[in-house]
Formats: sequence, structure tokens, C-alpha cells
Amino acid sequence: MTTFVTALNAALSDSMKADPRVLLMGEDVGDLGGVFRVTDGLIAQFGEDRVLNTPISESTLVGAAVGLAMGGYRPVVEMQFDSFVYPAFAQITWHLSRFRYRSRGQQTMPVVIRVPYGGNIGAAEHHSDSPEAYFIPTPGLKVFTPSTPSQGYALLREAIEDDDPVIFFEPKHDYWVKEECELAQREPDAPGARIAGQGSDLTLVGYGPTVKLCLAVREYFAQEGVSIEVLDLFKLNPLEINMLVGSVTRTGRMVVVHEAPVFGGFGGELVARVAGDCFAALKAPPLRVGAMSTPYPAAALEHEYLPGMDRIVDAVDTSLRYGVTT
Amino acid sequence: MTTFVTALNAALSDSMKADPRVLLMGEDVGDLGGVFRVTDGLIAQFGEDRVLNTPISESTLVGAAVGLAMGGYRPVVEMQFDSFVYPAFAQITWHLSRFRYRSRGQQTMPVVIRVPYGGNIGAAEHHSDSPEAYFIPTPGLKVFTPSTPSQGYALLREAIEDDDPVIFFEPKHDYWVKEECELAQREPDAPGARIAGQGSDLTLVGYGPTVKLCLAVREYFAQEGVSIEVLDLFKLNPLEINMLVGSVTRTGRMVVVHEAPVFGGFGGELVARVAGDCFAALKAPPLRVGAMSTPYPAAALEHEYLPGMDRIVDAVDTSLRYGVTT
Amino acid sequence: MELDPSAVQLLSEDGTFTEHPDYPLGLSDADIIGLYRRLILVRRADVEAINLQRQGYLKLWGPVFGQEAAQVGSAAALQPGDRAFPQGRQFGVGLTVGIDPAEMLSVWRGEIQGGGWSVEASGIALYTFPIGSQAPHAVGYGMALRRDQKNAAVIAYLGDGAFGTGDVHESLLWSALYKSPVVFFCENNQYALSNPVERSAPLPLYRRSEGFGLPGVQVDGNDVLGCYAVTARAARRARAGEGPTLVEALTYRIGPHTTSDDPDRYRKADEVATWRLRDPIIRMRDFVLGAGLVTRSDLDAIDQEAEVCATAVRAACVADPPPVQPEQIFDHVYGTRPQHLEAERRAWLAFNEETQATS
Amino acid sequence: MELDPSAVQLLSEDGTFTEHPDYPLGLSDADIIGLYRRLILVRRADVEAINLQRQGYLKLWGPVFGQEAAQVGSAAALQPGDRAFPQGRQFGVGLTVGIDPAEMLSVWRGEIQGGGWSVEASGIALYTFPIGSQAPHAVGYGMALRRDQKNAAVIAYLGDGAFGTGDVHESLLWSALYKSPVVFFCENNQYALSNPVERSAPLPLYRRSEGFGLPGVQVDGNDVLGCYAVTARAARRARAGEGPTLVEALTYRIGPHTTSDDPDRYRKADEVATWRLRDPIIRMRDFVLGAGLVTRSDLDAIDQEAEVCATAVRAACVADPPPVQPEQIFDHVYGTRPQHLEAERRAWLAFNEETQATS
Ligand SMILES: Cc1ncc(C[n+]2csc(CCOP(=O)(O)OP(=O)(O)O)c2C)c(N)n1
Ligand SMILES: Cc1ncc(C[n+]2csc(CCOP(=O)(O)OP(=O)(O)O)c2C)c(N)n1
Ligand SMILES: [Mg+2]
Ligand SMILES: [Mg+2]
Repeated sequence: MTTFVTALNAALSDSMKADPRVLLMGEDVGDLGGVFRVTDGLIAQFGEDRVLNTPISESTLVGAAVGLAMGGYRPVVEMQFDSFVYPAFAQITWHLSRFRYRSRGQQTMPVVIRVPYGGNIGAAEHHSDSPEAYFIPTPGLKVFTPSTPSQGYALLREAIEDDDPVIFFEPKHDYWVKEECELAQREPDAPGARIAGQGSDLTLVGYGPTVKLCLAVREYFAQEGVSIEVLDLFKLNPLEINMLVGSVTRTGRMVVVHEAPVFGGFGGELVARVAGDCFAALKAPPLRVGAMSTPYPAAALEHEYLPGMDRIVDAVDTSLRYGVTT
Repeated sequence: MTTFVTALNAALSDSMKADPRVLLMGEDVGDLGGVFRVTDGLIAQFGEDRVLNTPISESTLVGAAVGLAMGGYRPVVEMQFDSFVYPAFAQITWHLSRFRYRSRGQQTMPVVIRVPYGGNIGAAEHHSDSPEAYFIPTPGLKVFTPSTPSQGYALLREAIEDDDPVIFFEPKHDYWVKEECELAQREPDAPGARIAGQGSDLTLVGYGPTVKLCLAVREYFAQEGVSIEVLDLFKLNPLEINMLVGSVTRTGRMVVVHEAPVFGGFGGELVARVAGDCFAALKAPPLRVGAMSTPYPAAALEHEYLPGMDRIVDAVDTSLRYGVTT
Repeated sequence: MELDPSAVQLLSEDGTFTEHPDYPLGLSDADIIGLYRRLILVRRADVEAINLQRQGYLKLWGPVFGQEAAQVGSAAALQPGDRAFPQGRQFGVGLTVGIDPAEMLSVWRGEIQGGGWSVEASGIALYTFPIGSQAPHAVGYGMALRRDQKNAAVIAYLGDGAFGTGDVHESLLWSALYKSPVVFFCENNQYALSNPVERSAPLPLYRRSEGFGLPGVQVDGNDVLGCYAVTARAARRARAGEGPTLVEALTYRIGPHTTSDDPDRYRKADEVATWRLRDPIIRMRDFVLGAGLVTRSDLDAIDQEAEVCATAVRAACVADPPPVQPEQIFDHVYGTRPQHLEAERRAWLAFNEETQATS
Repeated sequence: MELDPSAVQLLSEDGTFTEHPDYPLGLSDADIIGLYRRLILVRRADVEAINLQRQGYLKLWGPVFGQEAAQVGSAAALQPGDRAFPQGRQFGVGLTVGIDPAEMLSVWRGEIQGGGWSVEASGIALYTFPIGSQAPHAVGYGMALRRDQKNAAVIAYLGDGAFGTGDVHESLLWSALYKSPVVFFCENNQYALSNPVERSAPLPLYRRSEGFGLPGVQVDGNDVLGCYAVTARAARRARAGEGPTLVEALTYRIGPHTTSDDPDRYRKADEVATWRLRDPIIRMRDFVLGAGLVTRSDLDAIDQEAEVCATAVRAACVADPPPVQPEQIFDHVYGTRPQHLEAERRAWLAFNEETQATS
């Protein structure tokens, strides 16, 4: 049995073994092994030279990674929690994402920024954000997020081998989820999405922490004889539009689920794609389920705030019933 | 005749006269009057105590404004160009936007961050971004953008009087656009959008620098007997959803135009709203026209990159012809 | 890490008091006993909080153990109208100015964000979890005080780890430029989570301010009298419009970073043992007893008071939390609720009604 | 602002050369003449660029006028394998290492982003317009050099204004912690756009590094020999693994911030006049002539060479720009074009074809 943490740890270790230019950098990634233990044991295995325990300077953490990449290294940077990537926003948006473009291909940026994200862990303020919408609009930056340990392994290895910068969102609530699986690399041209469960009546789109919810909802409806297709978007940029459009064209219905607030969230882009490309096939308005469009509340309220099975089921129901007079 | 610059300058001056707690802060806002002269003459009029020429520390520019607001002031902060707001991203997203919520109403944040934005001015790298999508998803933050000088005056005064933080995007390409107008405050409960030109065949939605383009496209089609409604969204958050939905429900067609790249842009949210709330009324897929989903290119290429009249006309045509067999 | 030769120390490890020419103490016997009393209260309440977390009543806790003198000494120098900006570990600061401990724990119970106390009444701003990011707020608030000629001081509590952030350095600069009346109080507990300060600071931290034109001073952070005297002087300077100061209080975090931490992974037991011997409370007890300020039974009475306080803390935390009112999710986002949020709220209410009707 | 008493100066305003015990010059006569020659080339090419902008051939220009010595002197200390990270005004740095001026101007013509030269071949990284943000890149690149035991140095050019940013301070810290071989070269031209350095820095900038454990040194930025010697020593130190240095070159921006600027709004003519008298070129000419390193006709030959250079720059800039290939908008965003971008490209191509067909 493999947890998300051990899968990611193995991906880091295997990547470092495979390529001596891979470095790890971040706060507490050394002896502590990171607050979530994703880098556990790596400093012992690879030494302080390849596992850099840095001061609390997120901007320079990314900025120095840019410089190291210019010097031929492939830094993998850890942010301790989601919202602590914000001080690095300028370095990411100004520089990391743009070097290939502004140098007309002279300079690539093989940097991975790992960001544990999402809520549902009873944490204090600023430790439960889902900030993907702040990074997806930036051209040149890739945004990945795995939903299972084995996918996490393959995707992180791919991210590290990618010459483009990747911001890698890890669903922290699922760090200790276990999976019976083999850890293996995929084809480098793995697409950005997978059909996690086939179906014909409605396409339920999730990513990262919401995929498991979508699958549970699929089970629930299966018992009622409703066939739901679950799409797992493990790359948010570049987006696997063809698969999304293909699925919704078949089913005619879509519900998107993410943990980020609905207003301004990535669900808008997904709905817009579908509304544009599957217009004629749509049998009901594409719907979004997400957190409330408010700041992340105190832990006591997070279950009401986050999209849970009940609200997803309700949205699916709404979509299925659309236009049907009872 | 009033330019955008003089209208904004008057709004600042009148706000400072009306309320001694209003302060201006930013790089070069003093004797220089800002690189665009929006603060011209204000240091002479109000003194160094109320017009603070600050070092290049955008993060602390916003952070200190947070502190000044706690101390009862109403700081108006100028960012010199769009992308230079990025170092302040963390202070805005962590703090400025959240104080009302996290203090359960104890502490409001009457801070305005003025950001000249948009392209089409032949500028060097990092001086032409349209970063609204990075700020719209943040609950607690308001995002305004005027499209005309008189609207700019009223909206800036409203923003300064607002107890909530406002990021105020100014279409810098239009700073020297002239308008025959009176500068006057509006009702404080002015809605967030206006119908800039009525029509019945299609709703063309723009904001900030694209409104004038939309109006030109409206003229163009009027000559062909096509009636286009232009909606000017001068508040992106909070969004005037009712007016948007009302218009598209009437016309059945929508094209959104913004200068930001399409992928991950605010157009997605607008399309998603319309796809959700006007589904039955839609006669054609709602379309988005924006910049290419690439980094802002060199000046020589910006006209190809940005949405111009031709591409908007094309999108409107596509929408109008949808489903019509020729 | 050891004290710099220049460091201020009024109370040595063995409880001997020595006047410092530049940092007069100027406290009455009652004041000194009050400091001791607060050390005890903070220690006891902190231990209670650790236990409450272990028993599941708090979601997390960041212990103060070992840092009581730095927090109590500095906070005791605050006067009405001053404002403190804590990071996340300054429980002792709140207790020193008289905030109800339960109000400081409600965040750790997961009931609210920010803090459960009145900022205006207490003079203590809400917790700031993003490290270093409160420094600009302190500078800006100080600018406001100065503009209003309030003659008040601001104290920004910063961990040693905060000196890795750009925000803190920009704030040092701004405070000097605008003469913002800030005391940057660095509670150097020698660790930023697992990162030892030797790995994050090439020189003692009090020197960081030099190049910005601010005075810097190091004080023995386990000496409550020294912490008081140094902070009081810096605060007086600030109130008098003479500008900001950086104070580094060198102390040690005896406990884990938080109750989720496992410090054995990154530090040696003997280091902890060494610092246990430098306990800020023991030397203060030796002093107050030795100087005849208190009797043993006075001390017992204080211990007794601390027990009562701890019991009250426990009672507040084990009590059923106030019933959650999920609707409050939608409040205080903006002054007026936007259409999209109002729509979400209505949908949520309708959904809940429906669910209740069907269940 | 005047030089600090501690500032290094090898060549005084009147062209007198004095050895400095800590900063040996170690240049041959030919090298010294080479420095003079570069000063002249940079001055002349810069004037040409100003004119080209006035005539509409450049969209904007940020003049070097007055800062030639700082740029030429520091860049001359670079060796193969070293890397410089410019801000946006370091035209003279590029010219010193031999970049074709036209390649540095193509950005200002609006033809490309970043820079038109080969970074690998020249050792000069692309322009960085967001102030201060190249400092972390320099530190990271230096970390790479050090890991690879390259014994090379990095020089980060930073304006005085850059010392307002968090990035520069985090970078000072990191460079000290990781012994990154960086020379932070502050080109203090006394203005950050309209903001005088007295308003942004409470102390001379070379002192900013003290608290981070880096040596700092001020040099007369209008003394090309001093700038060379100080940078060369700092670079030697860096290459030898002894760590980073902060060098402040005090100079003056005679011209406007950029051709869009109106400096009369914020500074007095007599200040400019004073600094014109301290022209870095005049004193160097006095020196090379006085020391008999050159004859007047040698100088004329150099002026002549500069004219040729300027003519070439002009020719390159007034020539029709290379035909715009709009399709290149879509290139080099990612290694492989994403579906959404490929769809945009196809739509754009189809649209263009259609437009051409109908017109
Ligand atoms: C900007 C930011 N980055 C990372 C973190 C995660 N984090 C929480 S506490 C901590 C260490 C703080 O150390 P220090 O400032 O010394 O304070 P202490 O915990 O020792 O009181 C870190 C890295 C954070 N809260 N904020
Ligand atoms: C982060 C950032 N904020 C603001 C600006 C706008 N800006 C461009 S140049 C400049 C002044 C820079 O001064 P300095 O660093 O001294 O360099 P100099 O222009 O004098 O060479 C400013 C504020 C910017 N480019 N980047
Ligand atoms: Mg610490
Ligand atoms: Mg300058």
C-alpha cells in the first residue's frame, strides 16, 4: 500500500537518482523532511548539497531556482502551504513563466514548484487555500494536480523532466490516502486528463482533491441507474480540451467540482470551453460546484464551505432534471 | 474637454479635500506627478504629508496601507504599471482582502490600489499586462475599471469612499482620451455595469479599454442593420450579474471582449454565468475575444496579439451566423 | 547560539540583578512581582493548552514554553494607546496585557479566524500566520500614530525566521524613512520550525538593522527584567518621535514548533537540556525570593492563581463550542453582499431547507 | 550626495591617479586605454540612441549619460565564464563586453522582449525591467557556478532604487548563506526615476550589506579605474569561493530617467551642473593624456571610431525593421503548444487567410 506522501517521496528520490541536476529546495525540507514528510529521508540520502533547507524567503526561493535553472540545474521547490506561494507570485509571473518566450527558446525553465493545497484538514487561517486560479492564466506556466498516489508519482516525475516550469498542486487532505499500486513512469506524452469512470448521462469533472468525491457521487448515482462519467483533470494548464469536449458532447451534461470558490474559479474556464465547443450537444446548463465565494472560514465551518457530496449530488440532480417536467 | 488623466486627478483632489484621512502613496507620485501625471500637482496642493513618494517596495506599499487603514486613514496607493503590483500580491491576497472577514467586521480596509493596465502603448516588457484575473477570484477584494473619464471620476471617488478594498484598474492606453463631460459623483449605490449602447441582436460585453472597441463594432454593425447591445462592466467584482443576464436573455447572443489572454481570463466567468443563467435563451455559443494565450509580445506584435475591431467583428459575425445555413 | 558580548542582561542565570547604565529598570517592587506572576500564568496556561491539544480540544497549539520572559517582559512595556502586532506564538503577550486566554485559544479551537479578542480594547492586533507579513502593518500603523501625534509606540513581534522575508526588510527601511514609531521585537527562539538560526542568519539578528540606519540591540531573552527595560527604552524612543529600534531577544523554544512537530528530527536533546537550565522563570524566582520581594507563601499563592487560571482555560475549551452558525460564512466578506454571493447564500439556504425537509 | 570618506577613488576629479593599498589596479597601459576607448564608445552610442529615440526610431531610451565609468569599469572586470545580470540601463555593460549595440537596441525598437543578444556568448543575461527582481537570479546562478566549481563570478547590477525591494534583501541574505559568488554592483545614480536616493536610503547604500554579513564598499562611480579595481577585487573574492560583496558606485544620472521623463519636475539644474563637472570621461582623458599613455591624435582616432560605431548604430536602427512575423507570437510559450493555444493559432491563421481572401 502506497500513500500519496510515499509516492511523491519516491518520485523525488527516483528523479534525483536519475538526474544529478535535480535539486530540492524549501523550508524544512531537510532533517524534518517537510511538514508533510514528502522529503523524508532525502537529505540523508542525497546530502545537504542537493537538499537545501532554506530561510523563509519564498520570493527568492523561486528567484534562485530561476538562476539555478539558468546554470543548468532542475530545482524542485517546496512551498510549505498553499498560501505561502503568494510572496513568490511576482517571480513566477514575471520570470519563471516567461523565459522561454522572452529568450526565444534560448533559455528553458525546468523548475517544479510543489504546493500542498486544499482544505478539510482543520487548519488555521492561510493553510487551506486552493490558489490554482491565480496561476492558470499565466502563459508559459504549467499547472498540474494529481488525484491519486500512483498518478502523483508519474506526474511529478514528468513535471521534473519537463523543460517548462510546472506548479504542482498536491491535495494535502489526501496525503495519507492509501492505494494498492505500482509506481511507474508513464509515457512522456501522457494526456492531461483521464476518464476515471465511464458514463453516458453526465460528465462530472474534478481535479486533485475533488476526484474522489466525484467518484463517490458516481457510485451513488450508479445505484439509481444513472451513468456518470468522471473526468479527472490532472493538468489544468495545458488543458486536455479534446477529452473534455468529447465527453460532454457524448453526455450532454456537465458539472465541474473544485475546492476553490466558484466566483473567478477555474470552473469558469471549463464551462466556457464546453459552452463554446459543445453548445449544440448540451442538454442542460453546465454547472459549477465549489467553495463559497468567501475567504476560507474557520475550521468549524469548513465542511459547510467546501463542496461536499451532498452539494455535488444536488447539482447533478439539477442537471439531470433540467427541462424534465415532473 | 476632460482627459482620463485630468478626471482621475480631479477625483483624487476632490476626495482629498472632502476627507483629510485620504492619503496618496506610491512611487514618483510626488513632484513628478506619477509617470502618467495622474497625481500632478497634488503634492503642491496637499503637501508631503498627504502625498507620500515611496521607495520601490510594492509589498510594503500595500502592507503599510493596511496599517494606515487600521490607524483610521484611507490610503490610495498607486502602482506604476500593471505588472508591478505583483510583489504586492501576497499582502493583497493574505491581508488587504480579508480583514473585514477575519475580524468579523471589527476592521474595515478602505484602501484603493490604482493600477494603470493594458497594452497598445508600444511599451517594453512587463508594462502592458491585464492582470485582472489574478485579483477577481479573491473574496473581499473589489475590482473596478472605468472606461471613460467621467466614469473614472465617479468610480474613483466611490472607490475611495468605499470601506472595502478596491483594486482600481485604469486603462492606460486611454489616459489621454478626451471627453466632453461634467465630473460628478454618482449615487453611492451605482450598479456595476451600464448599457453603453442598446441593442437587440447580440450582447457585446467589454470593460476598461475594450468598451470603446465594442462601441465601434456596434456602429459598424448598425450600418448593416444589426442591433448590438454593448455592456460596459465597470465593476468586475462585485459583478452586476442581473444586468448581464437580463441583456443576454433578451438578445440570446453574447461576445465578451477583454485585453487579457483568453485562457483563464475573466471571460470564462462571464460565459459561465451566462451559460448557467441564460441557457434556454441562448441562440449561439457565447464567445470570448481576447489576447492570445501567450506572454505579452514585443510592441511590434502587439496589434496582432490584442483583440482588435476585426477580430471582434468576426466573432460577432460567427455568433450571428450560428445555426443559419447560407 | 550564545549571547553576544554586547547583549543586555539585568538578571543573570543565577538570579543576580545588575543595573545597566543605558537600560534603567525603573520598576516598583509590585511591578517586578507582577512580572513574575505573569511568567507563571503564561507558563501554566501554556502547559494547559498543550494538554488540551493532546486531548483533542484544540486543533493545534504553538507552545510558548521557554519564551515567557521575552513575551512578558516586552509586553509589560506597552502602554495604553500602543499597539502590538503578534505573529502566531505570542500567547504570553496577550496574557500579559490581560486578554482572556480563552479568547486567544478560540483560533486554535478552529472556531474563528484571526483572533477572538477586541483589538481596540487590548491593543493587540490579530494573529498573523504568514511569517513576517505583519511588519508592514506595524510600520503603517505607526505612520498613522505619528501623523496623529499620538505619542504611542508599535511593537512588531517577529520570529528569527521572519528575518528571511522581504517584507521585514522593506519594513525596516520604511520605518527608518518615515520615522515610524516601531519596536521590531525579534523573539529569537533559535528555530524557524526546523531551521536553526545559524542557518538563516550569518550574524546576530540585532545587527540586521544597521545598514538601514536603525539602532539594534540584543537582550537576554530569558531575562524578563532585561526584556522589559530594553523594550521600554525602545518604546520611549518611539513615542518621543525618535524613530524605530530593532530588539533581538535571544531565547529558546523548549517545546516543539507546534503540537504537530517532532523536534527530535532536527535537534539534539543536549541542546534542549542546556537551555532548560536557563529557564527564565527559575532565575526570576531566585531573584524575587533572594531580594526579599516575596515570601514562599506569596509564590504559592501565585501558583494557586495560575491553577485557577488554567482551570478556567480548560473549562472554556472543553465546553461545547458555541453552536456553529454556518450562515456566518457569508457575512463580513464585503460591506454589502455582492449578487453572486447572495445567490450562493440563497441557494445554500434553499438546499439546506430541502435537505431538512427530506430527512 | 557626496562620497563617503571611506570611498575608494583611484582617479580624482582632476585626473590625478593615486594607488590604493587594498585595490591594486594591475592594468597594462593598453588596458587603461581600452577603458578610455570604451567610455567614449558608450557615450557616443548613448547620445546616438537618444537622438534615434527623438527621431522616432526607438520607442523609448534610458540614457547612460554620466554613468559610463561605473558600467565600463565594472564590466571590464568580467572574465570568461562570469555572468552579469543587468537591470535596464546597462547598455554600457553590454558594449564593454562587445555586444553589438544594435542587438541591445532591438528591445527599445520594440522588436523583441528581453534582449537581442546571445546570453551564453556574451555572459550578459537579458534585461530585467521589474526592479530588483534579477538579484535572486544572480544568487541562484552563482549557486550553480559554485556547485559546479566553476570559479566564476556573477555581477548583479542594481540601481539605488532596487534597494527598496524585498528581493534584493533576501538576495543579500541568501548570497551570504550559500556563499554565492555574487558582486552586487549598485549603480547609485542618485535617482530612482524621480526619487532622490536621500529619500530612499537612510545611510549610504554600501552599508546595507553589513547586517547580512557581507562586506560593502563604496567607490567613486565616476572613476573608471576605481570601479574596475573594486569590482575586480570583489570578483576575485567571489571566484575564490570567499563569498559575495556589495559594491556601491556613486555616480549621477545626467540625463532623464528615460526619454519620456521630465527631470526638471523633480531636480534642480544646479545639481545637474555640479555633476556635469565631475564627468567621468574628462578626468580619464586628462589622466591618459597627462600620463602620456596617448597622444591627442590617438584620442582623435578613438573619437573617430566612436563616430563609426554611432553611424553603424544609426544605420541598424533606421533600417526597416525585419518584417514582423506575427505567427511568432505563438512560439516558445511552451516546448509543445497546448491545445488551447494551437486552437487560437489555427483560428488566427484561418481568420487571416479569410481577411486576405476578401480584401
Ligand atoms: C510566508 C510563510 N512561509 C512559511 C510559513 C510556514 N511556517 C509557519 S511558522 C514557520 C517558522 C517561523 O519561524 P519563526 O519566525 O522563527 O517563528 P517561531 O515559530 O519560532 O515563533 C514557518 C516556516 C508561513 N507561516 N509563512
Ligand atoms: C518592481 C518595479 N516597480 C516599479 C518599476 C517602475 N520603475 C522603472 S525604473 C524605476 C526606477 C529605478 O531606479 P533605479 O533602481 O535607481 O535604477 P535607474 O533607473 O536609476 O538606473 C521604477 C520605479 C519597476 N520597473 N519595477
Ligand atoms: Mg523562531
Ligand atoms: Mg537610480
